[in-house]
Amino acid sequence: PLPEFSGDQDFQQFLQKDLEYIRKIKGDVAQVQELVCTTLQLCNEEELMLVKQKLGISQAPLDQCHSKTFQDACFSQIRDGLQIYHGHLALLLQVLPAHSSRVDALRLDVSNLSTNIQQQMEDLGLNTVTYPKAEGQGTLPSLSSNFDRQASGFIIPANFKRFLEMSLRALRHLTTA
Amino acid sequence: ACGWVTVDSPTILLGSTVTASCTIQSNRCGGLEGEEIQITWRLNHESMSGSQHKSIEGAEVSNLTISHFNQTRAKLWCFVVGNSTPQRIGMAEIHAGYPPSKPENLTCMMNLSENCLTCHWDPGLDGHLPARVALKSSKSRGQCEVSQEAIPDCIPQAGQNDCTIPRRFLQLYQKMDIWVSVQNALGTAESEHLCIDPMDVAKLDPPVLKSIQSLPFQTDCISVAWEVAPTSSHIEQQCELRYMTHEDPGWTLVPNIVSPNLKTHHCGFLFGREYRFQMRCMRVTAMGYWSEWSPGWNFTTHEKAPAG
Amino acid sequence: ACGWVTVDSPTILLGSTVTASCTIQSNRCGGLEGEEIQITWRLNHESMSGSQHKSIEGAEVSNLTISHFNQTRAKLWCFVVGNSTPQRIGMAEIHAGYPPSKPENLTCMMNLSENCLTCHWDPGLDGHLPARVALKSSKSRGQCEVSQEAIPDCIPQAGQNDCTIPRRFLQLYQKMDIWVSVQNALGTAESEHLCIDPMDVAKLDPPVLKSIQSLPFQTDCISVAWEVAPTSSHIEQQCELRYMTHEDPGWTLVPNIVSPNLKTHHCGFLFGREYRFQMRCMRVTAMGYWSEWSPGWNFTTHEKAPAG
Repeated sequence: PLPEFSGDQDFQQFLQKDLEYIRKIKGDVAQVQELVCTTLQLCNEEELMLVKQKLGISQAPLDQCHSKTFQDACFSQIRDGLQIYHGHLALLLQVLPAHSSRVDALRLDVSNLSTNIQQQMEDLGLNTVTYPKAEGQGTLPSLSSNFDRQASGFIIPANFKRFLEMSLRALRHLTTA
Repeated sequence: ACGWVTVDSPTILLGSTVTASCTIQSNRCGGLEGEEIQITWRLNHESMSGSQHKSIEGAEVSNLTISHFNQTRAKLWCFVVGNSTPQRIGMAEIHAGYPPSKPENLTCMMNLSENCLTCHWDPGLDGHLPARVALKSSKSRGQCEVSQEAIPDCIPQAGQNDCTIPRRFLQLYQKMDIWVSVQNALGTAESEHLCIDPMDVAKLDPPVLKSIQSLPFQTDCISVAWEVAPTSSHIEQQCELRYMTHEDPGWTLVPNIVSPNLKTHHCGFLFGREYRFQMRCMRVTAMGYWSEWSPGWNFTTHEKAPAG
Repeated sequence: ACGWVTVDSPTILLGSTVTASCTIQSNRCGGLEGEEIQITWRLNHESMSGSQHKSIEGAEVSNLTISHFNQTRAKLWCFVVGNSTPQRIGMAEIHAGYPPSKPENLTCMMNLSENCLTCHWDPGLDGHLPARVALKSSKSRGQCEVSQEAIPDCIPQAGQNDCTIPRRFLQLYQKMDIWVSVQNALGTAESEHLCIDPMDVAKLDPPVLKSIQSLPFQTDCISVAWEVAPTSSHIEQQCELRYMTHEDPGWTLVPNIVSPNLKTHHCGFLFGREYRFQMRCMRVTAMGYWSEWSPGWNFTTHEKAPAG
C-alpha cells in the first residue's frame, strides 16, 4: 500500500529525517570501528571469517527491502533490526570501556531512530506488525573468551554498517527529491 | 504557648494590606503573671502599635493592620512591654510581590558538538518572591497535539534564563513540546509552547577551509577547497564564503555554496593582493542557525602576468 | 572451541620470559577440515613463529617463548594460515611491569580555611601496571601504637600523588596514623607511617595588616597594627614582619612578633621613603607551616623635620 504515499509531503519529510539520521549513525559507527582498530588491533574483517562463522553472529534481516514494490514489512525490518543492533552494541561497552559515553550516545541514536520509525509508521497508518525472527536471530551467542568478545566487538559494528547502507538504499528509492 | 503571631497570609500582593494578630496568654509566660500586659509591634526595626483587647479566654490580643505593604520581605515582631526590657514574644515573616509574569521569546538551539538542547527566554517582570522556574518538555509526535513521555524538568541556575536539556532526554528527529513554567506563592505563569524537532534548531559547527589556489593559473580566479564539520557531515548544507582585503575592510559575500561539492570557484580578484577568507554553513532547508564563521584563511593572489 | 591461547601468567615481571601455547582443534573450526594447519603468532603487529606439534588428542599445538619481554602491554595473537587470509583464532593480553616501589617523603598539611588534611608523597618508580594507590589512615592515640577507628581510604585522582582527607574523617588535637599503600598485580608497597595530630601540621592563614603610622610623631619609628586570621585566632602564634624599599629590593626581616599583642613598633626607617610591609605567622610551638605572607601594605615615611 505504500507507493501512493511516496508523494505525500509528510511522508517525504519523514523519509528525509530518517535518511539524515541513518547517515549520522553510519558516521558514528565508522568512528567506533576506528576505535576498535586502534584499541583492539582488529581492523581487517578478512582475518575474522573463521571466528565469525564459529560465533554465528548473523546480519539482521532486510530481505523485505530488496523487492521493487516497497513493503511496509521493510520499514518493520529496519525498525526491528535497529532494536537488534541496539542490544548487540551493548557488548562494545565491555570491549571499549574507555569509550562508553560514545557507545552510549550511539545506542541512544539507534533506539531513537527505531522509535521514530515505529511512531511514523503508526502516524502514516502503515502495518506495523513485527515479523517473526529466525531462531537465534537477534540474540548474541555466549562469548566464552576475551578473544570471542573482542572479535564480536569488531563483527557487530561491521554488520551494522552494512545494515545501515542497505537501509539507506531502500529508503532512497522512495524519495522523490 | 506563651504568645504567638498570626497573619492572614504570609505572602501577599505588594501594596496590599496585611492584618496580623498577636495573642499572649500571660499565665503561660513564666514571669508575666499578674503583670499588666501591653503589646507592641515592630516591622523589621520600625515600631508600630495595634489595637489591644482581652479575648474571651482571658488572653491579651493585639490586632495590627498595615495597608500599602511596600516591602518585599519583612519580619513582623510582637513584643510584650513589662517592667523590664520589652520581650520578643512572637514573629511572622511576610513576603510581598507579584504573581509571576509570562515568560516570553522562548527559543531553543541544538548544539551538535555537545549534543544538547539549550533554550533561552525572557523572564518578564520580577515577582520579588521565591519562584520555581522550570523548562518543561515532553516527547511528542505530529504537531505536538499529543504529549508522550514527560521529560524531567530542567531547572536553570539561580537567576539564569536559560537551561540545557542533556542528550539522554532528547528524541532526535521527532517533535518535542517545550515550554517554561514559573510558579511562586501568588500564582503560576507559562510561556507559549514550542513544538520543535531538536535537529531543526541545530546550530552547525563551522566548516573548515582546506586550501586556496589561483586556478586556472595566471587568471583572476581562485579555487577554495573546504569541508563541512565532522559533527554535521550527515546534514545537507548551504554555505556562504566571504572575503576582504586589508585595504577596504568590507566583506564581499558569495552565497549559495551547497555541500557536498567541496570546491568552489570564483573570479574577479585583484592581482598581488592579500585576501582573508571565511566560510559558514546552515541547513539547506534553512531551518536552524548559521554556524559561526570558520577560522580565517589568508591568501595572496599572484602578481599580474607581464603583458604579451 | 576451535582454538585458544594460554599464557603461563597474564602479568609478568618486565624483562622476564613469556611462554604461551595456541591449540587448534581443526574439526571444531568449520572450514578447516582436512586442511593442513600452520600456526603463526603476532605480538601486537610483530610476526613470530613458535614450535608446532600435534597433541595426543589430535589437535595442532604451537608453543611460543618470548624472552626479555620488554613491553608493558601487548596482545599476543594466534593465527591459522590456510588457503585464504590468515585467520585470527585466539588472543592473550600480557601486562609486564614491576612490583610497586615504596612511596617516599610522605608529608601532610592541615588547611584551616577548608578544614581538611592534604597529604603528598613521592611515588617512586612507575610499576607500569594498573595499581591501586590509597592514602590510608586511622584514628589513634598516644604515639599511634594502637590504631583505633579505621578511616575510609583516600583515593587520589589518577596520576596524582596527593590526597585530601575531609574534615568529617579527621580527629583534631589527637594523633592519627597515616600512610600510603600501593598495590598492583605483582605486589604491594607501603610508605613509612606518619603519626601526627592534624593541628600540629596546620598551615595558618595569613595575618592582616590593619594600619601603619609614624609613631611617635616626627621620629624614624613606625607602628604597625595587625590581626591574626579569623580561622586561627584561637592559636598562639609567632609572626615575622618584612619590609623593603623600591630602591634596594632586599627584604628586611623583623622576627619573633608574638600574637596576641596586635601592635608592633620599630625604628630606624629612612625619611620620605616608600616602604612595602608584609607579615606572616606560625604556631608559637613552631609546629606546622608558615602562613603565606599577608597582602602587602605600602607606607611612605614622613620627610625629615627641618633642623632646630
